[in-house]
Amino acid sequence: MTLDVEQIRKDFPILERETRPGVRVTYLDSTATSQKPVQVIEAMNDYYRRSNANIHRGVHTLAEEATSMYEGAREKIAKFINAASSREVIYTRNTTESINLVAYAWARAKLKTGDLVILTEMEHHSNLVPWHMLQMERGIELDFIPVTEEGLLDLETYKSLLDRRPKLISFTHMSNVLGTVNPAAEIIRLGHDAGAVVLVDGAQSVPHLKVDVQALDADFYAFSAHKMCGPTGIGVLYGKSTLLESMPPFLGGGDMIKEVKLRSFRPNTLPHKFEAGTPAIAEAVGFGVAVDYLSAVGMERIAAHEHEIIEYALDRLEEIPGVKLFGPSADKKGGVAAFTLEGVHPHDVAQILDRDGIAVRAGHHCAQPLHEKFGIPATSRASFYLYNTMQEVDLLVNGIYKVKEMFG
Amino acid sequence: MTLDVEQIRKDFPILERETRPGVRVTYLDSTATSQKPVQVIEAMNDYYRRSNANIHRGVHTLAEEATSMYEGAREKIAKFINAASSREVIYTRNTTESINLVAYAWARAKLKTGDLVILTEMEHHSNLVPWHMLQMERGIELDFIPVTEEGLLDLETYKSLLDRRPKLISFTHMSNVLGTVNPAAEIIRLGHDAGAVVLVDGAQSVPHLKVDVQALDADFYAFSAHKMCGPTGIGVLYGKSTLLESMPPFLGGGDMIKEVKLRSFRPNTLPHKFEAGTPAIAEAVGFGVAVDYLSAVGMERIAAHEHEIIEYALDRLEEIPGVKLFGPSADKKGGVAAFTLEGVHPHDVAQILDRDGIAVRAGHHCAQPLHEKFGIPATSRASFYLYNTMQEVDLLVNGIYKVKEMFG
Amino acid sequence: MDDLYREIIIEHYKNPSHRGKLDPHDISFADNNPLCGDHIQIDLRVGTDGLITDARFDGHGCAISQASADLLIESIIGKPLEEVKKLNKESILEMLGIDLGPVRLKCALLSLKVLKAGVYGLGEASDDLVE
Amino acid sequence: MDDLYREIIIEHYKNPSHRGKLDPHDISFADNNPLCGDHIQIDLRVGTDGLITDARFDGHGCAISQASADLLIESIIGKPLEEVKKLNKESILEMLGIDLGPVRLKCALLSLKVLKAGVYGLGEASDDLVE
Ligand SMILES: Cc1ncc(COP(=O)(O)O)c(C=O)c1O
Ligand SMILES: Cc1ncc(COP(=O)(O)O)c(C=O)c1O
Repeated sequence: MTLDVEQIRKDFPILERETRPGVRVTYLDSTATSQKPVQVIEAMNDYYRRSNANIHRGVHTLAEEATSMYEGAREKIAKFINAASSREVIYTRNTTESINLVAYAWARAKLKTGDLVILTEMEHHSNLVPWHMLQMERGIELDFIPVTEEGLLDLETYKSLLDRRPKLISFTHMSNVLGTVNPAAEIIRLGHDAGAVVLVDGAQSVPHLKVDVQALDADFYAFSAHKMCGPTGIGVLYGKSTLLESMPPFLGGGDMIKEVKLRSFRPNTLPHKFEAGTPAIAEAVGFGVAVDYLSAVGMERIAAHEHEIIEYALDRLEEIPGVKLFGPSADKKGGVAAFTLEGVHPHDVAQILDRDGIAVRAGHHCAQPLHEKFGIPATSRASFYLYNTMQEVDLLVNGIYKVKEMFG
Repeated sequence: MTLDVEQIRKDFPILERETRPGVRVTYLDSTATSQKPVQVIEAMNDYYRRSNANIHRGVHTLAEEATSMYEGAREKIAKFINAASSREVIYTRNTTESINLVAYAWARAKLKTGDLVILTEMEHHSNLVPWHMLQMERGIELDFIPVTEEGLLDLETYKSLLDRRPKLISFTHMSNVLGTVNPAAEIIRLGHDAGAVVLVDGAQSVPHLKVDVQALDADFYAFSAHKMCGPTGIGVLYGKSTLLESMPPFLGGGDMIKEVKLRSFRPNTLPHKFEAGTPAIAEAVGFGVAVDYLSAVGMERIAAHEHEIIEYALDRLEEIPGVKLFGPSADKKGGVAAFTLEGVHPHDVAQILDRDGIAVRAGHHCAQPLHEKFGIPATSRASFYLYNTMQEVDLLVNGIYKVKEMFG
Repeated sequence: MDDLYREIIIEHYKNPSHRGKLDPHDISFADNNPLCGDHIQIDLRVGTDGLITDARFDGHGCAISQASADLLIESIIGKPLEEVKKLNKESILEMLGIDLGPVRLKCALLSLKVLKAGVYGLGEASDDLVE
Repeated sequence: MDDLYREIIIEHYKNPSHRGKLDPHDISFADNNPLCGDHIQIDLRVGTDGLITDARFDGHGCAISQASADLLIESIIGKPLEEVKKLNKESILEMLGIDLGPVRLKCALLSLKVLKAGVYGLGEASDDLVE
């Protein structure tokens, strides 16, 4: 059964927004951040109106309610990605902090000068800069799985890089520019065979695909709520409990401790060991409801819907003279279409589309090295989610024709 | 003019909450986290329903709106604490992360083995554990300004500690247990005279007092939105721009960069250099409105109101046989009353009060060393904010008499 | 469930029937809950047939931790040591006859944790023992 | 304000009147906006009386960055060098006749930033120049 998109759209109040009088928004920027269903918005609203309190150490009713809502959300998220236990789900601010947590608490404890970390050429800055920083500080080595012209990872080169016994492989499950869905299970298996720990940047995959961290056998898996119908301000680092237990804490403070003396402390057990200070409580509550929402719609159905749209979008965009698309064909990617239009800068494309309410992103999308690889400073990017329609693809295509006309 | 508390209470929907049928909540736990006025709740609700988008790199209308709301809130917060520029206001998750940011990005870059950091015996775990971690990692030395029986900092000992040329002084502006308001300006001046950098934990002061970071001459100042009518998931590190500019970045990723190559990056300018990844956007919007709200009521009036309440509360509590109060007299402290009741554990006190809807906290309040100093494992703590009334103090006192009766 | 401080709790807190130490004993274990300072020590005597012949608890803390220790000790005297291993969260909540939030649950389960760590001969008491 | 891409911008983008280089020149400076890859170089000739006798810009990027460079150059030829120092954000927005969000503002101000860094003889162009 396919998605009832019209029904779903009713859950997203912002889709009725007019960005100028009479012009309703056509939101094609879900890869940057998704919109939120009213269920998620109302859950947080309700939390603040009925249950708000600080968690964990409170005995009173509100504190107990808040604690069980906060921890209940963690259980839901653990189930959503099929973690073995909710102890393996660490709340962070976003994917970026999740990756930095691994860079600070795992890598700084385990990696020495000369140790090799393998990344890919299609990484988001969030999976590059933490490793640049560690390279400067610690003298680790970095190498990269190349991206082919088609926009796929070159697995043959990966295999030869593995001969150098890397300590860590860190790669994105799905590219936020090319849309490429990488063969995560295979990359992880090969990495493990070579004795490496594997971190997956799941910022784009968890929102759009059914992800099973145990089936993938990922050691660490990072994602953000705001890209998957949840609020800003909260993300997750999933980690295998054996790994998380072997790590020193990251941030120090309230809640991450079992006991504090004037001159020493004992860290708390998982997952609290990595959550210092008052966490994003309302946001966790909203995140839990986002996961409920996505589960109720069904991740397979969402993926299938996006597949239909991207297939249509690539077909239609390809027809436009001067449009150049980046990334593989629809069968190998998620709902992301990055393109250039000959003679018009992506910023101008985006801004002119915006006059018709069409929201696409323009720039390097936090993947400058990938753009450099393709010899361009920027692209325009339209991205699709469960609430997008075929008609919105048509609006985009018409909009691009208008741009061409203006600059013609 | 005094506060119109009944009017203010109408802004806080949760105060109508019944924790059991017919029992309305008496919320005396604002030191843990404050309640939120409807203005703040609605601002975030509205943000998600009308303007939600990712910030900074977006050209479309929603992205521009979201960016200017996010940055507009920063301006408001900068004004609220009288920062010289909004570039000095770094968004973090909470006070805890703010302090850790200084410990990671400033202290790890500047402190060597044997360097002295001065804390106090009344610190929250968030201002202890980050330094414990640095001590283990780097071999810095820690020493502590003692707390007197009365609950004040012993400034004579502080002065003699300064002879040892500390590199950093880090102390709480207001104790979350004793309520003590420390003489921050003097502590900072003396610290500067000795050549130290000074970090102030403002988690309890910014919500309750008028704070002027320039008048105080603080180098770093940390606080959390959730304790000052704002949402969870966002806090601030204020830092003097010269200091912030001299520091390496903390977390690496999107937004904190100017340019990224495959193997290197250039950090962004302030404040973005310290904000990696998609930030807590809706939360910043809510934080800005919280600051508007507090400013409209007036921080001086809030402080005066709390002073009146704590004076009355201490008087009434003192009368109860078996109650022992901790901390100085009302003129030297904010609206926090920590106490023990002879023969009854604080957890039992809190739980029995909760049956009448009275929410107080029981435990060590993340200040275990301070409790150890006073020879007790835990206290019960009632704390007051702008929405609390004298009648609520009476409810508390009656509740404590009930507890005594049960255990009598 | 409403009357969280059922008389039974206050009663066992104020007038425990099994408070004290056993000397000599076959098993002894102690632990505390750093969050609230509750402390419990439990001493056991075990017969050659594996039955618990006598037991005492000592310590200090909130009414719930102390009352549940007293109730727990009362319930195991005369029972086979092996049966102790089967006790869990529900056993304790049943004895107390109340529902507890996560924070107070820790108080209620401290004595069981101590008891099981002693019976299993562990070096440290872990929360997993009382899940 | 509604018509963000006023004809003037598209016109100056497609048919710039001052694109090119000056050789020799008295002042030359170049910078780019790494976010979008816009690049601008500006060459100036300055008379002994301090007047700008000729000016050109070169580079590539979006319509706003290129059009505003062309408009800027047009506006300064024949003016005293000192007057360039007084130009700011508002001057550029006035020339363009449109309102811009924060991202596009960077595009619009790139040429002024380059010009001022050149005139002040700075090593690096900073955003403070165009506040
Ligand atoms: C004095 C003090 N410092 C630090 C903190 C930590 O604040 P947060 O949990 O928001 O990081 C608190 C809050 O409990 C506090 O009262
Ligand atoms: C592939 C990928 N990784 C990481 C991130 C960073 O996510 P966040 O900004 O939520 O930390 C993003 C989001 O832009 C992304 O698309």
